[in-house]
Amino acid sequence: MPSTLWLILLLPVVSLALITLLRPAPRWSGRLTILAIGGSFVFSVVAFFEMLTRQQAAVAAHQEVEPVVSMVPWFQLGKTSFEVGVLADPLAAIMLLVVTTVSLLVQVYSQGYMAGDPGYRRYFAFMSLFTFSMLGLVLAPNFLQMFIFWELVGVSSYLLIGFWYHKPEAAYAAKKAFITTRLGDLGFLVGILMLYAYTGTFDFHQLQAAVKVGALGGAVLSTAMVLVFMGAVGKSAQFPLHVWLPDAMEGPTPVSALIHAATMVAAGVYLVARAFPLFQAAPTALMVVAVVGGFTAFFAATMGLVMSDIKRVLAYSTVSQLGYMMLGLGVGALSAGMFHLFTHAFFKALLFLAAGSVIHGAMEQDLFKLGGLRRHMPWTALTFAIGGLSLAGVPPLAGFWSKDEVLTAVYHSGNGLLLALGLLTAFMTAFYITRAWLLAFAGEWRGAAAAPPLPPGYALTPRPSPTGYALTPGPTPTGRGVGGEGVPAAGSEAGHGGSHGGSPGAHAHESPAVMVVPLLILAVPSVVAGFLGLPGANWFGSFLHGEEESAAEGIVIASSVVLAGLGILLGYLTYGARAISAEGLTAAFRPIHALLVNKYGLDDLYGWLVNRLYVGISLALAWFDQRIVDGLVNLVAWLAAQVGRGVTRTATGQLPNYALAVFAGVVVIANVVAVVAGR
Amino acid sequence: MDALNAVSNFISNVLPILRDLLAGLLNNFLPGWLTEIVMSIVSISVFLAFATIVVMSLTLVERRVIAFMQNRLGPNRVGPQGVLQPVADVIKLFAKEDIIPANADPWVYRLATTVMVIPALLIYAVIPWSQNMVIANLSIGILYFVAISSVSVVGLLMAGWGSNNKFALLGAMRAAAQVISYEIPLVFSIIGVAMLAGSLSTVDIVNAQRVLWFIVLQPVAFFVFFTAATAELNRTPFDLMEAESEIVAGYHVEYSGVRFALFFLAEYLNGFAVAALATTMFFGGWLSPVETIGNWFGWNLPPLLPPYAWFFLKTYLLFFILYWLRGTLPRVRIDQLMGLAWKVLLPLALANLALTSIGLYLYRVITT
Amino acid sequence: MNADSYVAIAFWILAIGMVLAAYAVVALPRIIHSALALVLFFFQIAGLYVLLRAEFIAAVQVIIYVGAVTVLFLFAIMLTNRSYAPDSNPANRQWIAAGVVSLGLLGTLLATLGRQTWPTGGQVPANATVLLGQLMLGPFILPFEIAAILLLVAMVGAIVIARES
Amino acid sequence: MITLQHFLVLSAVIFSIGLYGALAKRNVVAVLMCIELMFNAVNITLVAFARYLPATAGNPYGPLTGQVFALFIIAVAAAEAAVALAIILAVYRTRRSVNVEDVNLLQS
Repeated sequence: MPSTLWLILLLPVVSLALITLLRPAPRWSGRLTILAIGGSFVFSVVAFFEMLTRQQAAVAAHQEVEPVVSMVPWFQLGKTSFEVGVLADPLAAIMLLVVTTVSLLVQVYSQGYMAGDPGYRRYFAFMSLFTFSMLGLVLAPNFLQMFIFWELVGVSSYLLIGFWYHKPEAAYAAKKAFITTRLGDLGFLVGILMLYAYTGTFDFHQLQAAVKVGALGGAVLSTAMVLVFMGAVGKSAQFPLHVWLPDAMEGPTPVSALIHAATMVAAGVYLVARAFPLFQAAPTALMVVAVVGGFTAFFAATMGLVMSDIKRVLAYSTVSQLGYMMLGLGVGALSAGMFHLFTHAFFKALLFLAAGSVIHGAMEQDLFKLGGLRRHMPWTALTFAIGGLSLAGVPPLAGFWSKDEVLTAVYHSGNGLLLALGLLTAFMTAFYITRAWLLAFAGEWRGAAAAPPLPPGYALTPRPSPTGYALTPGPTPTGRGVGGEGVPAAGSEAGHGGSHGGSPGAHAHESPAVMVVPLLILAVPSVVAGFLGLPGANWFGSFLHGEEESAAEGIVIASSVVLAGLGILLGYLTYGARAISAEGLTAAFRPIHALLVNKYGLDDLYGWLVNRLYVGISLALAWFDQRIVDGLVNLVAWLAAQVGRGVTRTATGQLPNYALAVFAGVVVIANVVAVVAGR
Repeated sequence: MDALNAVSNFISNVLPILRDLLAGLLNNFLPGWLTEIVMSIVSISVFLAFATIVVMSLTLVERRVIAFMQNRLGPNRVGPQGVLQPVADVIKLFAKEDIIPANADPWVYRLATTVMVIPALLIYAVIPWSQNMVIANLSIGILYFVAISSVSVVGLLMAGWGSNNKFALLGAMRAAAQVISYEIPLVFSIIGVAMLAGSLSTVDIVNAQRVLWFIVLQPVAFFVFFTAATAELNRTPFDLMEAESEIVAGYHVEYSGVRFALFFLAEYLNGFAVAALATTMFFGGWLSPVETIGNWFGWNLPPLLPPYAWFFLKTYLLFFILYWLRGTLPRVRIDQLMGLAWKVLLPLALANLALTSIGLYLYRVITT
Repeated sequence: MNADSYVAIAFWILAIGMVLAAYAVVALPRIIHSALALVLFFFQIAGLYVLLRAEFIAAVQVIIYVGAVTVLFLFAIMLTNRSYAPDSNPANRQWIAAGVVSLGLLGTLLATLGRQTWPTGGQVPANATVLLGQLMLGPFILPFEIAAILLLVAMVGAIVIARES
Repeated sequence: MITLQHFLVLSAVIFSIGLYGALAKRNVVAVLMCIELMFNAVNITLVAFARYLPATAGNPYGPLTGQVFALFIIAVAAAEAAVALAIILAVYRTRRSVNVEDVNLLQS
């Protein structure tokens, strides 16, 4: 088992090293990455089943399942030795499965999506790095190692968001993501250092033991855990540090699917789950988690209602769903939160990949310019629909069961406000995802006209130069006319191009198999994964906990289903049947709409904080530093220079003078020593 | 038979026996320390007289031999066959005026001769005329020779500088450079012999040759030693720092009279000492070749001559080689001179040293 | 008159001669005279080594110091100086201070020596030269080799520095 | 009876004379010669120790260690003299002087 874990962790490093050092042909770098991650996936499955066996044995013996640990000494500091290693328990096993599955599928998908990109090799190197970091995070046995991989994940995210670094938006988005998450990481670091200061260990199990015996607790633990949760807030894009995630959509879409939907952003949730025993001992911190999660779920969903960019809708949806997970964890339902993470990873990755397929095929990501794509890209439309329904919580799809479990847990916690927020969110979720689907796939093409026909040989190339242009986000002015400009792969692709020739948007086409197949594969768990956590027969919960969770509550299920249905209905009426005028709605709620489109002005607020307040304070400090601090330093330097100038006179450059001084010193010292020693 | 042995013993050790006799005589009426002083004075006087006679004979023989080689007669008027010629020369030199140049540094000028002569005499302390006829059997014998002979460089420089004469100074510096350069291969060639003998003592070295002379084992060392020694002695063909045609007469251009005679004395003493050391190190010293060769075949042959006689014979023969060289070879150029020392003799000596070490090691491995 | 008295006589002669020679090195106004006094000093120190039963060191002392180092000094003097000038070896301005420091050092050394007692009974082995060789090529082989390298480096360095480029 | 002390005192005297010369002489060659005096003073003590001190348990190399040290000092002193005189010649070529006080590049 430990060797399996090490292999899972190290295979992506091998591919990273091979790609960086050997610089193979681009397609081989892709295959190498897929091979390595495929290996990780296989071993993850192996590890999962081994864990399952252990779990069953433990249940049979009425014991806690023993985690698998393998440690290597890292370095010695004083008497404390620090270790690195791998740790696997059911939590980690599930997370491994999620990470490697999604990762593998996204890599396969990327082969199609990134085809022809000049940075193809770099892309896969970064992907390997990310996968390694994420797996290291999942397998970390202590806070220190987790923090290291936490930062590595951040770096990979930075690199991948800014993958098209020649685009200023991408570069800014990368910086924004990195700096914003750093803010949370600071809290995280302080938190774990605080834990270390009070217990002398970073190890999860030793910390748990410390909590159990009461060596750690009270205000100290609460403070520390809130600080640790700050890391999760940053990484999982919770309010108020959520602002980076929508902007992170500047990266390639597979990156968004893997990192910013399925895995990395879930790291915050995983962190809370990993440290859950500690959180349980600190009710205040747990309360903070719940409130932040609930509020974020609602808050992000509201913004998702009005976004015009397909990826941003999904981004806010992700923030919102992450809020759900946090909410679930915050009300003390570990398995509910983790289960939602589990299902969400699949259907949100599916949604993102489908969106990527749309962007790839239509060269457009503004919802108001898309339209009618279901005819051109049926598979994409179908899978997007499956993902959307799952997200909306339509039974019996995966999202329904997991969301329901979270809501049930909230209901059991007895906090009405949080429950209300959750239900409202469910309604809004259904609405905006319906809106997105209808705008993109139903109706008629609203974008720019098709490009003039191209020479046949050129036209057959699926996607010669996709970088930059094609992915310029819709809302930006530069995006206009892109549909006409960046369409070398004009719609004359053999299958459907001819049949729809002449109609607007005819250049849109279904994506190649290498992209569609992962969509289909992901669609399967998006539909069925929920059955792992049926109320009353909650296999997932028992695997995590070794015991049954609480039963379902009919009223909660009913209300959530009804609300989801209402949301879908409203969406259909507005954007599908056009029974309700979208413009009318906008006009009716103009102030609110403006607020939402401006993302509550949070970006401006942060901008003001940074540009005015922070810069002002910095200027004041700079004055203090330059005048007072530097003045003191300069004074000392001036004094030293003056003294030096005086002493210079003794530096005659005459060797005999120096030698004389040396020997005079010898005589004096010898006599002083003789006198002092009394000899 | 006893009488014959006694006579033979007396002849072989004539000088030690006479010395002991005299010391015993003096001890009868003088205190011990005074006896020692008197004995020292007597020994030194005897030695000085002997040295003078040797040098006088060498000059005469040289002139006659060179003359013979050059198809002339040489000095043959003073005494029978000119044997008294050196005496006449000495008288002439002693009668001349001792001139000290006006701008010379008088002390350095005067001391230079002393510094030249005294080391030349001191070298003889370690020369083993026979088993018992050695003034001081030092454990560092040949090293002592090297050390003392290197002092003469200082004398050269003193003479050259003290004369306050460009030619003298230039000649002195050339001579010093030459002597120092040739000292290195000289010492290296000696090391080979010392390794074979396992000792630096001259007596031990001779005794180590009872079976085989080292000339057989160390021909290269002998070649290097003799060449380097010739150069150190500033003799033809390496005499370009005191050659009349080159640089007037080198460092002793300003010297005249008795001081010039002393330089002359020092040179010939050094030359004879080198020949004597070559004899010691390579030709079996006082050992009789007749006895040695007889021993190879197990015959017990008589030595024929007393040990010191053998020694003198060999030394004179070696000195004859110096005459021979002078009569045969042309003078080398300064670059050839330095090139020979550094590019030929030194590598040769080093190679010889390496070979000797390996051979010695193999010999020990085989015999033990 | 036993061996000790001879040693004593020789010691005192050499000691006085050495101090005088050393003083002459420092005090003589002509640099060449100083150098020649140095030769005398080196020769006497070799005699002192003989007294100390270190014949090998004595021989090395004469070979290296008298035969090589002094010759180097004489060469340097003759190549550089107005060596015939009567004041070619002047004292500098700090000679009084230098004298004070030197006397202070001497006083300190003598005071220290006066308080110190040494164990006695040392013997120099009869085959000292052989033992010395074995020591040099045995336990002290490393410093020996380093000294060889040092000499080589010094030789090359001296040639490079002194050569007229 | 000559003891170790005699040699040490002699060495101290010579060392002090050499020190005085090294400090008070203007001619570089003279300074070097005085440094050689100091070297030799040290050598006297080493050889004297080798002669008079009994072999002790602390010294595994026998009574000749002092002589070995003296040999090394002689070797180092020879190297030093060679290099120093080469430097003197080089300096003389550029500055036409062997006066210590004329070599003052260290002056600030």
